[in-house]
Amino acid sequence: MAEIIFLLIVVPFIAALGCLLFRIQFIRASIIIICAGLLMGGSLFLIPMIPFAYSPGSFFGVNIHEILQGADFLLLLIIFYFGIKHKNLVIQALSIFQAVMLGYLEFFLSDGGGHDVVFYCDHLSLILVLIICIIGSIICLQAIPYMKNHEAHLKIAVSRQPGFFFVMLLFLGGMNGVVLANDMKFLYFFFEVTTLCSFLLIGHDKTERATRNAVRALWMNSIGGAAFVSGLVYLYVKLGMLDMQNIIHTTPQAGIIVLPMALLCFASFTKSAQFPFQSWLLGAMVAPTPVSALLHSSTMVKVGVYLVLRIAPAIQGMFLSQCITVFGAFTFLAGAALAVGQSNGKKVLAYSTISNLGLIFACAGVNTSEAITAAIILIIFHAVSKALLFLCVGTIEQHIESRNIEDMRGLYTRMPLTALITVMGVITMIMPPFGLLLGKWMAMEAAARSFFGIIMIAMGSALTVMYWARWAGILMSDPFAGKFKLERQPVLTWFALISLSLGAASLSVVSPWIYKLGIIPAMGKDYLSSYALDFGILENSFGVFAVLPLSLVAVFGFLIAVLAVKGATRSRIVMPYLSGVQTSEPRVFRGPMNQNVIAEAGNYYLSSIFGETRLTAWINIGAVILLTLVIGGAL
Amino acid sequence: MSNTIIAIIIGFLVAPLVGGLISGLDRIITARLQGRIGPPVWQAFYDVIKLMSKESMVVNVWQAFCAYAYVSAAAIAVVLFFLKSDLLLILFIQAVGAVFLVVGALSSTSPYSQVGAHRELLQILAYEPLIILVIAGIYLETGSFKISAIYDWNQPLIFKLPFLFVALGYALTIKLRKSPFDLSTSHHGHQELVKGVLTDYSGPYLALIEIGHWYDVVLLLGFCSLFWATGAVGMLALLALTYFAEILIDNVTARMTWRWMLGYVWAMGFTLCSVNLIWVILG
Amino acid sequence: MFKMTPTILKNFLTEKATRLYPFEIREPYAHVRGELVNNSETCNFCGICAAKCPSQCIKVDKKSATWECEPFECVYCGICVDACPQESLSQKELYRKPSAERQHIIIKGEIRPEKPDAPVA
Amino acid sequence: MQEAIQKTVQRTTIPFGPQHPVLPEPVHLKITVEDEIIKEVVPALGFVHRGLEKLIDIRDFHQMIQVVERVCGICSMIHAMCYVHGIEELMKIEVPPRAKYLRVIWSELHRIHSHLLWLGLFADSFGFESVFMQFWRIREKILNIDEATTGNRIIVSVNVVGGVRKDLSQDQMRWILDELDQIEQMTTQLESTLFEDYTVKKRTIGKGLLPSRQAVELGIVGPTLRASGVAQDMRQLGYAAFKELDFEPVTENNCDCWARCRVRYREVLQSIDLIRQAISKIPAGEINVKVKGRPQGEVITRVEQPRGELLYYIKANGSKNLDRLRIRTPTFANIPALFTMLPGMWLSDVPVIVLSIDPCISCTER
Amino acid sequence: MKKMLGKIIASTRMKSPWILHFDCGSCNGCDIEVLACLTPVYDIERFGMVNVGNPMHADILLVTGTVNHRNKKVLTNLYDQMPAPKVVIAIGACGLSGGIFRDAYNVVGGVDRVIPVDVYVPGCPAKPEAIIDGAVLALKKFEVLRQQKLAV
Amino acid sequence: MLENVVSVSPDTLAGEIAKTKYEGFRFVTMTCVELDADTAEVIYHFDRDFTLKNFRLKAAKNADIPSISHIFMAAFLAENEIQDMFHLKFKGLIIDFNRTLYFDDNAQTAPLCRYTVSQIKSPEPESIQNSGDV
Repeated sequence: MAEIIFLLIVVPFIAALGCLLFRIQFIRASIIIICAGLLMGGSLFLIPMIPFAYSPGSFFGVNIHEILQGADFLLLLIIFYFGIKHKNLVIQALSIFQAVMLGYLEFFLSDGGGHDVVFYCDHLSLILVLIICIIGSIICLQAIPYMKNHEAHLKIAVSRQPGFFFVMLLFLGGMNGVVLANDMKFLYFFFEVTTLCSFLLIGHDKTERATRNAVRALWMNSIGGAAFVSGLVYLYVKLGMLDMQNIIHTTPQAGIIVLPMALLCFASFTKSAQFPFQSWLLGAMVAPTPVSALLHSSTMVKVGVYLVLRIAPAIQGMFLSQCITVFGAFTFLAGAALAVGQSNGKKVLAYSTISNLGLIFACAGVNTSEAITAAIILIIFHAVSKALLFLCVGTIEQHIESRNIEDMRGLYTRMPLTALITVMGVITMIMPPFGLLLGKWMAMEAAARSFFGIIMIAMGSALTVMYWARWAGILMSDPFAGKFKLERQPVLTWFALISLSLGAASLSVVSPWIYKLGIIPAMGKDYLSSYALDFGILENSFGVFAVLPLSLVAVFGFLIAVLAVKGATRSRIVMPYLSGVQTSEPRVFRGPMNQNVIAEAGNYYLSSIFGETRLTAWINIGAVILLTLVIGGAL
Repeated sequence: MSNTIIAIIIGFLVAPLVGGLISGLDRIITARLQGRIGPPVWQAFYDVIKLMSKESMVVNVWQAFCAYAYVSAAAIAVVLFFLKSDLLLILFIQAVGAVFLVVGALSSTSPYSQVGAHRELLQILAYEPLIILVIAGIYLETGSFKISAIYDWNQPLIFKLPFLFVALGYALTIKLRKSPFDLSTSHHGHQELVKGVLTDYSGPYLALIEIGHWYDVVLLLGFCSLFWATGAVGMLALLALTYFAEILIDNVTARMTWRWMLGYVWAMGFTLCSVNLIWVILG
Repeated sequence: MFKMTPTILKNFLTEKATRLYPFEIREPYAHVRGELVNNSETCNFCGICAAKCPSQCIKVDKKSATWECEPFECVYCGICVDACPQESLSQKELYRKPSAERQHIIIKGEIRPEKPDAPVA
Repeated sequence: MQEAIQKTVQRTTIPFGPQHPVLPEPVHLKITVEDEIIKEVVPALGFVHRGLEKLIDIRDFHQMIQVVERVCGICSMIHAMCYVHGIEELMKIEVPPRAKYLRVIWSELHRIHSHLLWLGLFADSFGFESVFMQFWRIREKILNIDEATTGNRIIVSVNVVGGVRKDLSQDQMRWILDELDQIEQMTTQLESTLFEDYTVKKRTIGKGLLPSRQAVELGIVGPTLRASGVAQDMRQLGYAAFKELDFEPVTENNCDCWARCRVRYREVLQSIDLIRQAISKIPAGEINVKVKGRPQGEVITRVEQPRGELLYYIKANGSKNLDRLRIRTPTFANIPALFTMLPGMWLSDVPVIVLSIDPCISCTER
Repeated sequence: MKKMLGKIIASTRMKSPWILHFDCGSCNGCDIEVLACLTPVYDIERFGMVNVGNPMHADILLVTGTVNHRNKKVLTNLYDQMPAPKVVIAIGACGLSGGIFRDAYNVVGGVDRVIPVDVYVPGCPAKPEAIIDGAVLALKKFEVLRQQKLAV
Repeated sequence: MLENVVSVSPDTLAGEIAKTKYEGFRFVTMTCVELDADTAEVIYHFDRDFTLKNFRLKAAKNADIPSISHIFMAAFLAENEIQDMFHLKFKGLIIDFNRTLYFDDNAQTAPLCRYTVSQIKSPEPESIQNSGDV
C-alpha cells in the first residue's frame, strides 16, 4: 500500500530531482524512461488493491501533516514570489489571501490534523491514475525527442530541458496526489502543485508571450485556489472535518454543504478552464506541445471534472446540480462554436478540450447513473484521443513549421503515417463506435430531460462534427496515386503516436467491459448501474448501443474500404475538375491573361459568425451569468 | 434470431431498392409538375448500373475509401433501423456517412468540391441538432429511444409532436437535397458549384454514393414513419404526403444561400422544437 | 413562399407539353428551310449558288458539270435556293439526318451546251 | 516555434467557366472569395472569339448578312437588321413600309424569345427549375411562329438589303395574335412567382446594385440601364417602323437583379403590345426593293437588341467587300458593370448577377 | 452469366446517357437548342438523359460551335476528364466544320480537328429533333464500343 | 453618315474626353480602323440623348496611345481589344491584358491589320484523325 503510494507520488518527485541534477541528455532520458516504466507498472499494480484507504503517519520520521503545512506555505510563497517578479497584484493578493485562509484553517481551527484518512483509492481514482500514469508517461517519452528538436529549432545554447523535465515529472506526482488524496488539505496542496507546474511549463520558452500567458494562467488558477481554500474553511467550520468520503457519504444536511460545494465547483471550473476562464488554457498553447498534451488536455484539466464527479453524489437532486448541467452544456456549445472559428490547430484542440470538459460537467450535473457513466467514459477516451491529437499536431508542427490547419492541406503526401494517425484521432473523436461518441451518446440520452441542456448539447454536437470533419478532410486533400514514402521520425515519437492511436481504437472496442469492470464500481453505491451488458451490447431501459457488433462491422467496413483503396490505385488518376481550364499541375488552372493560377481553397471559419473576437465577449457574459447562478443558487 | 436476420436482409437489400424506386418516382413527379413526361420509374437503377460499369477514375484514391465508408455507414444505419435499435445511435451512424462524404469531397483540390464540402458541413450543422431534438422529443413522449418501444406506443406521435414533425421536415428537405436547401450538391447540375461535393466522384464511386443516398432516403422516411406508428395505412399515407410535400417545395422555391439556411432553420427549427418540447414536458 | 404552386399543380393535372419526338413526328411547317437538294436534271451548273452562298460551301465546276456541296458547312440560309435561276435547288422541310461520318455531296450532270443568254454571276 | 499568424479568413480561388453548367457560355471568371464573399473578379475572354469582322475580306456585303446573323444566335435577326440598316443608309435605299413593319414584328418576336429564354435561365441561376421549364415551354410558341413564318426556328435569315425575304399572310397574322394572347396569359401567370415569391425576392432584391449614376458612367446599356431608372431605349430613335408605334421605355428604379428581371418581364408584355400594334397598322405593298450598286462611306447604326444598344460601324469603299466592320454589342458595354456589382456579394449570387446583365459572350467576342 | 451481365450493362447504358454540354465558341443558336431539349416540349429526360454539367459524370459530350485557339485546350481537357466509354456529338455547322466561320482567323475548324467525333448533327442551328436523333445514334455507338472491347 | 466628328491628337485627347464626360456624354465604344502600314485611326464614340459625338484620333502604329480608361472605366475592354487586334499599345490602361484578351500564345497577332503582316507564333498542331468512321 505504502509502497504504491510512494511509487506513484514520491518517485516522480525524486526522478524529477534527478532530471534537474544530471544534466546529461542520456542519463536524463534514462531516468525518464525508467520513471515512466515504474509509473505504468505501479498504476497497473494498483488495480487489484482497490479500494483502500491509507493514512501514513509520518514520512521518514517527520509527521506528514507538518510536512504538508510546510510545503503548503512554501508553495504559496513561491507563487507570491512569482506574483512580485511579474508585478502581478492579483497573484500577490490571492496568494496572501490563500495563505491567510490556510493559516486560519491550520492554526486556529484545526489541531494539526491526523483524524482524516489521507489517501483513498477507489475505482474513480484508479481510472484517473491509469490515465495519468500511462498516457502521461507516453507523453513524457514523446517529449524527449520533441524537446531536443524544439531546442534545436529555437537555437538555445544552454539546454533548459532539465528544468522542463523536472516540472513534467513533478507534475505527474502531483497529479497522482490529487486523485489519490482524501484529506482535502492534501488535495488542496496537490491542486496547487499542478497550478504551479502549469505556470512553469507555460512559461518555459521564456518569450514575452509565454510569460504573459503563464502569468495569466497563474492568476486565474489562483482564483480557483482561493475558492478552494475558502470552501475548506467553510466546511471545517461547519463539519469539523475534511475527509472527502465522509463528507460526501454522511451528509448531515444538504443545506450546509451547498456553498462549499459550489465553491469547490468554482475551483473546478477555473482548473478545467471553463468559460469565462478559458483564456488561460488558450494562452497555455504557447507551451511546447507535450505540455499541452499532458497538462492541458488529458490530465490536469481533468482535475476539475474529477472533483465535481467526486462531489456529485453529495449534490444529487440539488438546484446546484441542475445549474452545473446548464453551465456545462453552455460551455460545450460555446467551446465548439469558438473552435469552428479557429484555423490554428492547437487552438482548435484547446477549444475542443474546453468544450468536452463542459460536456463532462454537464453530465456530472445531470447526475444520474447514465450521466455519470457518460462522464467517466468521456474522461477516459477524451484523454487518450486528445493526447494523441496534441502529439500529432506537435509532430506535424515540427515538420512543417506551422500549426495552422490550412498549412496541413494535403499533408498525406508529405507525412503519410502521421496524417493517417491524425485522421484516426479525429475519427475517434467524432464517430461511433469509438468511446467518445459512446460517451456523447450516453450524455445526450441522459440529458434529454434537461430542456436547456439538450438544446445546447445538440447544437454543440453538430458544431463539433464541423470543425473535426474539415480538419480530417484537408489532411488528405491532395491528389496522389497511392504510393508514398514513410516519413522519418524518432522511435519514441512513433511509439507514442502508434500506441495512443491503437489504444484509442482498441479501448473503444472493449468499452463495455471497461464499463462493467471499472465504471460500475467507480460509481459505487451512490448510483445504480444502469446498462446491462450482453454480447458487448450496452442496453438500458430506453437506449441501446451495440458496441461490439458495431466495432466488428466497423472493422469489416474498414477492411472493405482499404481494399477499395487498393483497387482504386489501379484506376485512372485525373486532374480535379477546374471548369475545363486545368493544367497538368493538380491545383493550377490557366486563368486570365494566359497565366497559371493556383486554385486555392480555404476552409470556412465563418469568422462573421464564430469569430473569436466576435463571440468571446458574449460568451463570457453568458458564462458569468450562469456562474452567478451556480453560486447564487447555492446561497 | 430469424427476425434479426430478416431485418438485416430487408435493411441491407430491400431498403436501397425502395430508395431507388422512390428516387425514380420523385423524378417522374417532378417532371409532371414541370409539364414534362420524365424518365421511366426504374431510371435511378439504370443510372446506377451504368455508373457501376464505367471506367474507374479518381482524383485521389482516398475518395474510394470515403465512398465505401459513406455507403456502409448509410447501410448500417438502415439495418439498425430495421433492427429497431436506438434512434440516437442510428443518427450518429448516419452522421458518419455524412462526414465521410465531406472528407471525400475535401480530398480533391478542386475548389468546387471544397466549397461543396464546407456547405455540406453547414447543412449538417443545420439539420443535425434538429433531428437530435426531434429524437429527444420522441423520448420525452414515449420514454424510450428504442424504435421497438416507439412503434409500440399507443397513439400516433404526430398528435403530440406536430411541431417536431415540421422541424423534421426541414431536416428532411436538407438531407434529401431539395430546393431551397440544395446547396452542397443538387440533383440537377445547374448550380454554381457544378455538383458540389460530388464534383470529383465519377463512375462506380458516384454509383456508391447514389446508393448511399437511397439508404438515406429510406432512413429519413423511417424517421417520419415513427410519427404514425399505429397503423400501416396511416403510416404510408403520412409518408406519401410528406414526400409529395417535399417534391412540391422543391419545385416552388428558389435555392437559398447557406447564411439564410442557418438563420432560418435554426430560428424556425429551434422555435418549433422548443415549443413542442415545452409542451411535452409540461403536458 | 408558395407562389408557384398553382402553376405546377396545373401542370401536374393537365396534359403534358412534351412532343414524343422519335415516336410521334410533328408535321413540319410549310417552307421550312431544311436539307438542301439539287436536282441534277434541271441544274445547269451556272455557279450562281456558289457565288452567293454566304458559307461558300458549294462548288460548281461548269466544265465538268459537277455540283459539289459540303453539307456540314451549309448553314441552311436558303440564299442559293432564292438565287437559283433554274429553280433546281430546293430545300426539304426536314433537316439532314445526323450521321456518324463526314459527308460530301457531289452531283454530276451532263455537260450541256452553253446557252448564250444564261445568267452568269 | 513562433505562433503562426492567425488567418481566420481563408481565400478560395475559383475558376468559374469556361465550362460551367450555370453559365453555358464559355467565359472564364477567376473569382476570389473569402467565406463565400467575393473579393475579386478577373474575367478572361476569347473562348468564343472567331474573328468574323475579318470575314469582310472574303465575303461580299450581301453575304455578310448571314455572317452577322451568326454573331449571336439569340438575337440574330436584330444583328442582321442593324447591319442592313447601315448598308441601306450608305446606299441610300428607301425600304418599303411593309418591310419596315415586318422587321418590327420579327425583331419584337426575337426580343420576346430572348427575354423568355433569359427569364428561364435567370430562374435557373437561383435554382428555380420549374420556372425555367415553364418559361422555356412558353418560348417554344415563339419558336413555332418563327419556324412557320420564316422557315427556321432561331436564325431566321429574313433580312436582305432593301427589305425582307418573307411576307406574312393574313392567316399567319391572325394565328400570331392568337399565340401572343396565350403567351401573354402564360407569362402573366408567372408574375407573382418572379416578383413576390419570398425565396425569389431573397435571391434577387439588393443583389448586384448598380445606381443610375454609376450605370451611366460605365456606359451600361439596355435593360440593365433601364433597371437603374434611366429611360434609354434605342427604339426611340425610330428605326424600322418604331417611330409610328406607340411605346414608352420600360424603367425600374430598384437598380438590382430584381429590377432587371422586372424590366425584361415588362418588355415581354411591351413587345407583345408592339407586335399587336404593328399587325394592326401594317400597310400592304412590296416587301423589298431591288438593290443596285455598292456601298461607300462610313456609317454608324444603332438598334435596340434584347440586351441593349447594338452599334455597327461600317466603312465601305465602293467595292464588293467592306473596308471595316465593327460590331459593338450590348454585352461588351455591360461587362464592366460586373466589376462593380460582384465584389462584396456572395458566391451563390455569381450566376444571378452575371446573368442579370444577360451576357452574350458570343456577341461580345464575335 | 457474364453475357447476361454485359447485356444488362449495355441496356442501362442506352437508357441512361448523361450529357455534358460544352459551348465551344458557338453563336448560342445551337446552345439554346441543346437546352431546349431539356425543356418540357422535347424533354430528353424521357430517355434518361440529363445535363450533368460535369465531365467526370458524363457519357456523352455535346459540343456546339467552332474550335478556336483558346478553347481547343479546354475541349481536350474536358474530353480527358470523361470516364470511358464516352462518345462525342458535334452539333451544328460550326461544330462539324467551322461552318460559316471556318475561314476566320481564330477558328481552328470543326470539333474533329481536336478530339474524335462520333456523331455529326448538321443544322444551323441544329433543331432539337435533330439533336435527339444524334443522341440516339450516339447510343448505338456505345454498343459498338462494347463489342470492340469484347473483341479485345 | 458620321456626324459630330472632332479630330483630336494624342496630346489633346485626354482633355477633350474629360470635357465630354463633364458635358454628360456616355461612353459608347471605340473603333479602330487601319489606314495604312503606319497609321491607324481610333474613333471614340460618345452619346448624349441619342446624339453621337465622335472623336477621330490618327495614331502612328508604333507609338503609344494615351488610354482613356481612367476617365471612362468602360473603355478598358475596347482598348484591350484594339491592342489585340491591331497591335497598338495603350498607355495607362487600368486593366491591361497585354494582348491576351482574345488570343492564346499560339494564335495570330494583330489579325485585323491588312497592311502589316500578321505572324503566327507557333505552328499549328497536327489535326487528330477522325475516328467516327466506324
